[in-house]
Amino acid sequence: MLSYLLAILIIVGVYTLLTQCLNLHYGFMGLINFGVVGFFAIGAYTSALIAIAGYPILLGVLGAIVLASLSAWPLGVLATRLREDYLAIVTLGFAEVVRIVVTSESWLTNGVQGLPGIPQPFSSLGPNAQGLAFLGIVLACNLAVLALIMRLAHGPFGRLVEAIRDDEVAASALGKYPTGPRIQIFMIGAGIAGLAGALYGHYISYIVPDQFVPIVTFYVWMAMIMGGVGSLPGSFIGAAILIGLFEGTRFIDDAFPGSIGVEMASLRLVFIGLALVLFMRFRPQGIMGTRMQS
Amino acid sequence: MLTMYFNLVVNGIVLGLVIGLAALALTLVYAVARFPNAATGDMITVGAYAGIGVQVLGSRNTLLQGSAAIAACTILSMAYYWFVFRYLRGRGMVALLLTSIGLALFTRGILSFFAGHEQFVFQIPLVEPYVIYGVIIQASDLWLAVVALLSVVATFAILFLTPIGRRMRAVADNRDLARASGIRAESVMIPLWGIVGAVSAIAGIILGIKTVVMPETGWLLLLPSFTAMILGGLGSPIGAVLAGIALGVAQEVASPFVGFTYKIAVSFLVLLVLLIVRPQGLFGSLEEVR
Amino acid sequence: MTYLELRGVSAAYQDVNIVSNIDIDVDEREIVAVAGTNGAGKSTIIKTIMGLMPRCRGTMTFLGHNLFDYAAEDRVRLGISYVPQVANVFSSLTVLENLKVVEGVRDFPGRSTEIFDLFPVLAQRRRARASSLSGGERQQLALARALMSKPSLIVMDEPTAALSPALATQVFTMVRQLPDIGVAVLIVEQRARQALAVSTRGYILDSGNIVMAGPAADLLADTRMADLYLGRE
Amino acid sequence: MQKAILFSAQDVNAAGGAAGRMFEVISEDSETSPAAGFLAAKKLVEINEVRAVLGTWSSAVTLAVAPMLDSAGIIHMTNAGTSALAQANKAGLIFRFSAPSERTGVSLAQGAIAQGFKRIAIMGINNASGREVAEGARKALEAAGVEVVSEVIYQPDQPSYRSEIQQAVVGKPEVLILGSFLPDMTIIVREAIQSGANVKFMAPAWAVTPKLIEAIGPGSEGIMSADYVSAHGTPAYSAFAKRFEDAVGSDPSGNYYASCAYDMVQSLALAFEAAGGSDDNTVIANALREVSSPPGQTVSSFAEGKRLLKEGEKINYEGASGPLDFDDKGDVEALFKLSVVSNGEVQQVRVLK
Repeated sequence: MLSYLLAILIIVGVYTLLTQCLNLHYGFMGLINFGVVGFFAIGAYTSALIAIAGYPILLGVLGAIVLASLSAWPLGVLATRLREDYLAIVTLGFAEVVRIVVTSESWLTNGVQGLPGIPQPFSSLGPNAQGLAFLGIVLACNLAVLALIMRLAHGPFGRLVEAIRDDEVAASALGKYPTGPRIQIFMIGAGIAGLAGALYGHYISYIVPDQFVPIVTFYVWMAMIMGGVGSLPGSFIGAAILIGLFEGTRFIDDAFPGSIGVEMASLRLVFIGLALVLFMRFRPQGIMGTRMQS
Repeated sequence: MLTMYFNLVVNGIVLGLVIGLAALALTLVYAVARFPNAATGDMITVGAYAGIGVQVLGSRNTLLQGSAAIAACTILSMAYYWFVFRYLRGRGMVALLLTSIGLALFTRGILSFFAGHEQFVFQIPLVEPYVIYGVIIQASDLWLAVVALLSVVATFAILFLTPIGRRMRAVADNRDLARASGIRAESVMIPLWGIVGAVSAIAGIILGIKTVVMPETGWLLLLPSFTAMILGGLGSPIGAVLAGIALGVAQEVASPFVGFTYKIAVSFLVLLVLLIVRPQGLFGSLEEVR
Repeated sequence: MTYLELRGVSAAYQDVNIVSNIDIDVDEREIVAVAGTNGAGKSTIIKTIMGLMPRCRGTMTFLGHNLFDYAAEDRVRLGISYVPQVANVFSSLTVLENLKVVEGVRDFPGRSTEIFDLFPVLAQRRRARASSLSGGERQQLALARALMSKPSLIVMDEPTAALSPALATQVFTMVRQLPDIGVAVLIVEQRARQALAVSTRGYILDSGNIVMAGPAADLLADTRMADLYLGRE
Repeated sequence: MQKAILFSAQDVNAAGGAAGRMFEVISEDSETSPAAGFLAAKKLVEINEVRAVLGTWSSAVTLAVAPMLDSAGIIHMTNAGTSALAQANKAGLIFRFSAPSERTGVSLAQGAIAQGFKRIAIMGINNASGREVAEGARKALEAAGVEVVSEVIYQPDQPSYRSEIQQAVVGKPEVLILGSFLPDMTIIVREAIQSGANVKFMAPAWAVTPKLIEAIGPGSEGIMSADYVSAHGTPAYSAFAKRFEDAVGSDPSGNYYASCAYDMVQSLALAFEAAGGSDDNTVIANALREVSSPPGQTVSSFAEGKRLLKEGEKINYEGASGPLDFDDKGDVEALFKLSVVSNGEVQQVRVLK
């Protein structure tokens, strides 16, 4: 029981990180990133490969953050020049290319077979203690990211963004946000997603390209919308509701045994789709948010 | 050797026509509502399943199947607009896009709940191809090309030769001016979404006949169609179709050089280069002239 | 007889009032000018009348109808036509299509032929895309489209904004003729002096408020006004 | 598959349960997604406190849940074909009820050679199973000194495979070995026929099903398939098939995994019975090896085996899906048969050695 709860909380934590990444990109900067899962994949693979090669897990995690950030650089440059909806599709395509690369370059990534046996931290502790320790790490990462975003938001650049957002005249006069910091923010966000990927890989201990399909990105968007765009506590609440929806539907079947079975997957899709539509229609600001940027 | 490339070009055109039809449906919505409608893919799937439904009921008449698909998708598409998108006008691109993703998942969930995850196949006779100087042309692909062309022509006829089409283009061009000129946007939007549904239905039937019908059928077509839409210039119907074909050909002709797993990435690469070099798309667009 | 009557009208973007407490009248076959500098709120008044502003208050009647009861697309049917400042034509449509597209609005089939008689330049270019027209031609086309529905009132948003002085004079000549065919005009203009010269009455707008109103000739003669708002010749 | 498991469990319970205990089946959906599968299995283990997890078939899902089940000491019965499974089987609790994909590829190659084909091309879908089938076939052909005319790995979910087919048949092969699943195989065979490719097709049995034959029509005549010798035609299978059809309402031959799923529950129940209802899963696993392998009297249902066990006999379970003699790695000894589609039905031609 405990171990299952821990597993859910850890996955929620990973999704919270992803949602924070998106909140930084979209909620804070208005960058439409539809390639969250690409950075997630880069992080997961980088860290896993470094750790499997025998280096410390910590080094892998650092590598994941760095590589995910670096991979975001060209996209960040592009983002400063492209219309918002173009960026959406470019990032979507980027994530697909990442998936195709990890699928194809099997000398490095073991391709479609996936990477089994990714080292797990605290594996000597036994399932419950290990889960607890891992949850602690995930929590710490989330808090660190939270602190980082708060600092960015209240730093000089954050005030600039805030000022521009509130002043239409200034916005039209300046045209867009300054380029340099915009690219930096994009890279920092990508690093956060990379971190999430690393944690995810080390927890599940097996990664395969199938885990990094575009729908994951949309789930993260859903979590952000439900939690509230631009709201940091919302990131957690959104992720929790999302995973709650996934996992909660498992128990429907227990309550009415044999009634739905495999059709549950279809129903889950219906629930999620409906939730997204209803949120957008009736509560676009999410549960925690106060405003919706358009 | 040259024959091989000619064959690849033919393959690319066939593939591109399917992508182009989906891109046409996408771009029509984009022209008037200014967002990429992610529900298009699953609308295409609905079309395919509607055709299968007719087959299950006992008719193998493709015309009948197609009519059922068009009827189903037209109604569904208009319902999407009436019950959902109508209320979201002016909310911005992201809100509309996410809503359309929600509708896409919802539609697919409903479909797979009732039809299951197993494949369905249109029962059509398999016939030998025409071979012209080594270039292989399948009879079914000729039909596909004719139907695709007809639907494009029909769409154009509606847009350019009828009063309602004129009003649609006027609303797409400048919604405020259209309203202030007395054009009721609503009376334009509903038929437009109907047309979008019909085009999706035709794409669905064609895709279904060419491949197998499964709940994910249309969704998987979405990314290349998005690319084609941008490539063709957002909101440009002719551009979308031509860009679809261009993408298909580029992808297939590139495959001997990059391999079959990377060929999908080719369309993304084309897109990237184009966006940097020519952000208004290959064929210009409404954006350009506004 | 009063065609258009605005009483205490305010309009806002989000929570910021752009114009407040405006009174404006336009009578039958009258040309009324609203003059003011950039950002005074001129276009906002026009958009409010046409139903394109999301938030407005006050009372606004046209031929006795409360305009707030009518959606933007229905105000045309009451007999108001609109000539916007920029994006005043459907640029991806041809000249002919620009006219035909509004043919069904008040149902005057064949009206485009009459219009082409009034605008020979457009008749020559009827198959051309509107985007290929010059600024002056576009302005003509916009006016032509506005006349398609045989309106009683045309509201014009800075029709000469992007035009050379010579073309501007041409436009004002056209405007001056409109009352002769039974159309009243409400025109907002930065070229206040020229606009007032063709008008019967005028309003001076500053920072969203009407600061002066009266017969056009009086406003033109008022030297204080001339210094502050009309610019020196 | 789920239906077959439920059906099988009803059988066990109707026979009075195993070692006096009834089987309860709780199903979870892996969505064939590794992450979802992981959480689903975790929930089964932690919340429902199951003793065994049955019926994973996607390689990705199986590999994602295997380490977790392994460390929790849960018996894991699967149909996944991936070769990486052997590494994950540390505690000897994993049992694979079908052959590894690579072995399927080998047998396809053997079948092609046995049928006298000289020019052979290979196509495989770019996923774990497809690649392993293709690889197995290529290795076997090379070992036998037969030239592989061309080998194409293709992406899943494409609307058309014309260029891929074109590439595969460019060297005029007589037969095309397809490491495919049903949907892509359907598209490929249809497109190949329609583009006039004069070639025969050969694929794993999981892709050559009545659905495929229905989809291709008369053109499906002569398509060959290879798979693990199931007990097709044996009394064990016929009895199962008839009862399954009566109870569930569909013919199990359409679903390759139905008979495997049935056997999973039956053999597990026998092991449970033989181990006297032990609470130790390692004991059960060892018992499972014992009751499913010779020596012993051959049985093909739990009820039959239970009676013999009560009498103190040794038994050897031969199920509806095959003889099921597990080795140390949890794999069954691979014995393959070649079948061919004729008169719209898949018919066995020969057993491959």
